Amino acid sequence: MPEITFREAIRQAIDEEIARDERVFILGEEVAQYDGAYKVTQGLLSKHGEKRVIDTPIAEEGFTGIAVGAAMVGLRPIVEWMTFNFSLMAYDTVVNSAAKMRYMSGGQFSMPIVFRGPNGPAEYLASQHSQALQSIYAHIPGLKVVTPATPYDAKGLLKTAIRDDNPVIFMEAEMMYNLKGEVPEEEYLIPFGEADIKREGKDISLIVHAKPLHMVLKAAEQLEKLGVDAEVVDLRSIRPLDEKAIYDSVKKTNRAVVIDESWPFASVGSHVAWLISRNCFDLLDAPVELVSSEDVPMPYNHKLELAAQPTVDKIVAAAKEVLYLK
Amino acid sequence: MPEITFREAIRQAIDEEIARDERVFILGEEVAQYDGAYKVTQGLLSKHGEKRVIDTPIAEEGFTGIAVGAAMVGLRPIVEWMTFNFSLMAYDTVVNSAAKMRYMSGGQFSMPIVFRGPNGPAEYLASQHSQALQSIYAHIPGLKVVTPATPYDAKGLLKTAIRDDNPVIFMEAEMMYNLKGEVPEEEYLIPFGEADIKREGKDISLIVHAKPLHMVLKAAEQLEKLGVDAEVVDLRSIRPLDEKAIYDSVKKTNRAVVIDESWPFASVGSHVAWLISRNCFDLLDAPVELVSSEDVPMPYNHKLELAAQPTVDKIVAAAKEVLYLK
Amino acid sequence: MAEKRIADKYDRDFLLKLLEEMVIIRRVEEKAAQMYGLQKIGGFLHLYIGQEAVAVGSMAALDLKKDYVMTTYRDHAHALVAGMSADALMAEMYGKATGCAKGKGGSMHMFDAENHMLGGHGIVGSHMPLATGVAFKIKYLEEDGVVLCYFGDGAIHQGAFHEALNLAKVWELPIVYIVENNQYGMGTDFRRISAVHDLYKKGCSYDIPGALVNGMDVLEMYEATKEAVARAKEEGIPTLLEARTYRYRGHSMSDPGKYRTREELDEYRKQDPILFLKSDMIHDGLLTEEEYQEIDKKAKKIADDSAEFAENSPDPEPEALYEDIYV
Amino acid sequence: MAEKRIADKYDRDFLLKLLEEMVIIRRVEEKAAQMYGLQKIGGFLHLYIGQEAVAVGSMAALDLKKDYVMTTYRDHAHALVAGMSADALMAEMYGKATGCAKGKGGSMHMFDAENHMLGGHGIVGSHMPLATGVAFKIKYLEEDGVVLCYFGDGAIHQGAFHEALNLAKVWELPIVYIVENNQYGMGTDFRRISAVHDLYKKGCSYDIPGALVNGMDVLEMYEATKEAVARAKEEGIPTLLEARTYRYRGHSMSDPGKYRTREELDEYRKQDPILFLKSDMIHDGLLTEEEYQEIDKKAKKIADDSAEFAENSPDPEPEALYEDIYV
Ligand SMILES: Cc1ncc(C[n+]2csc(CCOP(=O)(O)OP(=O)(O)O)c2C)c(N)n1
Ligand SMILES: Cc1ncc(C[n+]2csc(CCOP(=O)(O)OP(=O)(O)O)c2C)c(N)n1
Ligand SMILES: [Mg+2]
Ligand SMILES: [Mg+2]
Repeated sequence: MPEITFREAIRQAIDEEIARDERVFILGEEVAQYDGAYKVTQGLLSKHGEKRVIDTPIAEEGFTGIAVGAAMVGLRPIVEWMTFNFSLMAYDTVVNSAAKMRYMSGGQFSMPIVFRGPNGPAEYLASQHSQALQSIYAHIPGLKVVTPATPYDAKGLLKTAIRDDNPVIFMEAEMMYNLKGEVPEEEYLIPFGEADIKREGKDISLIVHAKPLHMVLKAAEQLEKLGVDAEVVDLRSIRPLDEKAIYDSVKKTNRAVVIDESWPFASVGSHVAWLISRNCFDLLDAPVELVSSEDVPMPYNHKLELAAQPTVDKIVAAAKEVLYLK
Repeated sequence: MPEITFREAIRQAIDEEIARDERVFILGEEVAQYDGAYKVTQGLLSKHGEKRVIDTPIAEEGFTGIAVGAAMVGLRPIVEWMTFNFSLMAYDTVVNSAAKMRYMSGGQFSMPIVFRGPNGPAEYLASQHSQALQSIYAHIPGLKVVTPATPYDAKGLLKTAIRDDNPVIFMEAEMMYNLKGEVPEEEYLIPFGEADIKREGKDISLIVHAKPLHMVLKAAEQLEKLGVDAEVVDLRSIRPLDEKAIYDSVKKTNRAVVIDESWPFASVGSHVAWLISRNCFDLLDAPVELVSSEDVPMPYNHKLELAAQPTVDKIVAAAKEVLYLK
Repeated sequence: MAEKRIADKYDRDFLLKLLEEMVIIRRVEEKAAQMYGLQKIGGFLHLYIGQEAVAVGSMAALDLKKDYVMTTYRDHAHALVAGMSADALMAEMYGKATGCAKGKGGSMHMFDAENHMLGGHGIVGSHMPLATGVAFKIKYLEEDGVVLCYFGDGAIHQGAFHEALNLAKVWELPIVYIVENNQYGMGTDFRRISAVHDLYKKGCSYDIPGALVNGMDVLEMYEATKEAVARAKEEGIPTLLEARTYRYRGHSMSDPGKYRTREELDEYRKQDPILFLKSDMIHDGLLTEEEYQEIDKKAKKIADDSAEFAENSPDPEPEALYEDIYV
Repeated sequence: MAEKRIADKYDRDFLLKLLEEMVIIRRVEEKAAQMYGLQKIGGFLHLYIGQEAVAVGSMAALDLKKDYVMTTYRDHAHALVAGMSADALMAEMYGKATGCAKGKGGSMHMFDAENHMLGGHGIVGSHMPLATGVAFKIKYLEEDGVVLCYFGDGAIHQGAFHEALNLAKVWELPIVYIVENNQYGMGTDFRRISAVHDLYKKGCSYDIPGALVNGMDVLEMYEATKEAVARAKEEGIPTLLEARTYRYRGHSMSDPGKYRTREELDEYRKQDPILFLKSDMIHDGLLTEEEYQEIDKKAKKIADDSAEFAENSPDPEPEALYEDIYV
């Protein structure tokens, strides 16, 4: 299988879906002539033309709303937000229009739209540009929320997202765009709601989604050196959530740490930690730990910004806590 | 002590603080000449004049941002959002500007501002007008989030909020405005981060915030008939959160149900449920249950909309579950 | 015989249609108000009474096989004119399973996909980009359609207006923005919160032509919209029409209406859009008082029947709570 | 002897101050760019080089004891002109504890409360209402001040612009909006995404006067701003100034700049704001080449010293992570 980057995987998905279905198009700031702020859409304008690859002004509420309106009447827009930090400008449109249109119209409209872009901390970006915002989207019924962490998952899930008739929040990460991984040449789709066991193990379950997967895999290696065989469950999509995969893993290991780069309070991470606490109550040998970002806005200084996020050390420490290894 | 309504309690707090500090003012849609969409600000324009009680156009991002800017330089605005449903239009301003100003300026600016209005379901309002949005605010470091459920708490907490130098999200409820309760005539303040035991009990802890308190109190009465002595912990402020009061209660009862009218996923409710699960792991005799709103947009039909929310029955059922009473 | 006012220009059937539509809207809404009083309908009920000429006149310029409308929570008229049955409309207000949105939307969320009535939106301003997106789709698929996007004088200050109009012009989308200036946004006189008082001039920032239209005159609405629709379809130029109009009732049912005078209201009642069209038609010999009474009777029956239909319709099944969230 | 160009109108000290400020901005930013290359500075670094006349000329019309400025992430110039030391600025870019924001803000978030420099905001458009709120405070407290609110040609399409300007006019707030039209928002030519190409005309929707100003000419900036400031302070009328300008560097450090031509860039370099003021001053006998070299040398030293200061400054303590969140 060819190795390609996460960026290339996303691009292939968009490229193939634009080619496959004439109702699919992408719009956003700098996606066309500039080839994308993070070069995800590189080459797509020249290949598909300006009807399908569309530059917008900086007007998130406006162009997101336009895409939502277009989706109501049958087009299949892919909205690129330059980063999710800027999506807050369009939050009303997503929550009050996209997520509710089907329900409040009694099922008359579907909403085949994807909102995508990089999410979560990158480097040296300070408070306004470095936020992991999945929790405020995952909270909302009517949305689907997808958070791939490998090129393979990214491509397969994005193609599913584009073909889904519901609004899908699709979260990438600047720090993953250059990450390489194997991706088959033939077409494939990955369904939502299926977690992937990225590492099998029997002593502890490390439940993760999105970019921190890679830290978790490193933490699992370190734990192995301590004689601990960790299982790594990559949720991949958080709405729908593969609860069964989580519980199956905990059934085996009886211990769990949830890792989420969001802020802790009312987060995807703490929710999953509660689900395990509740639904595996009789199985658990220790409380479920959460490794999240610190409960602070992101500072610019690099040491501080690293300290604000989950780290391999924090994950290992939490695992040891749960294993009562001191 | 005189009995006054929740509405009147809020009004007294605003009135007294406007009179006390000339930097305090209130702005929002219909707050002045119309006396408030829900009549909370009734009489304040005629008493304090149009400098202190200010009508705005329907431009949430604009007038909220103006208030944030004014707070940066020392005024103490109270922003009334007609309801929190409309606050999503200003969500960026709150999250990216108000909550982060102090941090990203290295502590140079304080942000003495209150954002208030009715939150949560009222009646017959359908998807866009009937949302409990505390979770998307409580998620954000830099904000404080306060959710009173009685006239007494409302007045004391709102006065604290207005005097606080940090941005405070203050959530009321349309369905509580006519609720009556005792409020002293002399001035008092209620500090944030202090839960209030609204009913003492020893068999189970019912942890709640905001409007559902009143259902929980009714559920506690029903439980009493079953011989169950429930303790009702009213969080009152959810950021800061009085974790100690929660754990102290669970230490006594060994069982907990959390009640939150938000959607369940990544909610204040599931977070608190996880905190208890983790920090009272060895104390718990049963998993922590959550009674939330159903994970659906709000329907208009009244039977359905009631079914979408927590009910006394659901709370009693959850308590019985936790008590292993079948 | 006196000079004709309208008969030379319009044929009778067309005028009758406009008249009937306006009368039906009024009677159905009066019925709704009555049923609200009986607590058959709850929540917010925003009536259109007084503004009928705006929806009826402007939508007369459409072909809803190809064209679309989108509006705010004050949406009953647009839904009826688009072709939604009064039964489906009233049942929706009752929250019944037979309502256009199966009782999930209520008064503020009238949707009729088949008749190209795209709602019924409750967040002030938020639907302007959505409507612009529908125009985007028309252009994208190279269809011969146009979108009418209605909103209030209060809504025009939302940022969404600014973002949508700029893009509509830059992308040359077939859309007509109609600000229904009923002069109040809830209790706020539009002059108090707008830096310019001629709202139609707010197209200037986007090089979008604007026009002031008498929103109490159904034929003036029709003509102005027809012109704007042609410009949109043929040249890809959006228009901003300001329909100066008036709502006779409160903002919604609970509004005491202290912000305006009895005299002002009476002044507008004298310009009532139904009475005006009626008297012009009678003047021109196109209508008799008896014929008008017949129309009114029919409208009342439609309204009464709709309430009966709604009353006798079932509530949604409990399972409906979990349906229609995802496809 | 040739006619004077500027000497009759301005005194030498004033002109020297403008010149020095522009040179310092440039040299400090060049240093920052160099240090970015050495990875002393990370993330986004948006340079102002080419645009110096805008901040320097407009802020010359202010008294920052009473007046305020607020701008975007492209904020170094405004901070320096307001009186922030190059040391505090550079240390902030290095993320050091001695930076103006203790290393928490970085390049995009220069704040200096004492000097009334109110940031340094990263979300495009979001600071326009904030700046308007500062003007609100001036009026509320009946102070004699004004706010200059800077933003880019890309930002003007955000809804926040629309909401802020309407309110500024309705409430008669002392504010001057300055759109720094450097002709690109990242890689987007402003003409591609704006329905009107004269951005200063976008005040028309709010009855706010506008003017086009040559943003490469520091004295023209000064005069236009002075006039607007007077109108704001004396009459409570906001103004929208469009400063037509150019950035020589990429949008931020990683921008290949393929969206514009070498020729276009060269064209603007010929109108360089520093060279222009310098040559006018030399022409008028207010400056010699040697004096200019001295100014430049001093500026370079300030820049070098700031980098040394930043280099030698400590990182914030780990505890700083949890500080400055709440009062
Ligand atoms: C974003 C938002 N803010 C506030 C409201 C509450 N609200 C509903 S209608 C209305 C007044 C709208 O006035 P206008 O646009 O003139 O329309 P009209 O009701 O007169 O038809 C307000 C403030 C809302 N629904 N959405
Ligand atoms: C709301 C938002 N959307 C997108 C961005 C990303 N972004 C940062 S600067 C910029 C271009 C701004 O252009 P302009 O307003 O012309 O200012 P300039 O950079 O030219 O000074 C963009 C798209 C952002 N920071 N905020
Ligand atoms: Mg109105
Ligand atoms: Mg620019």
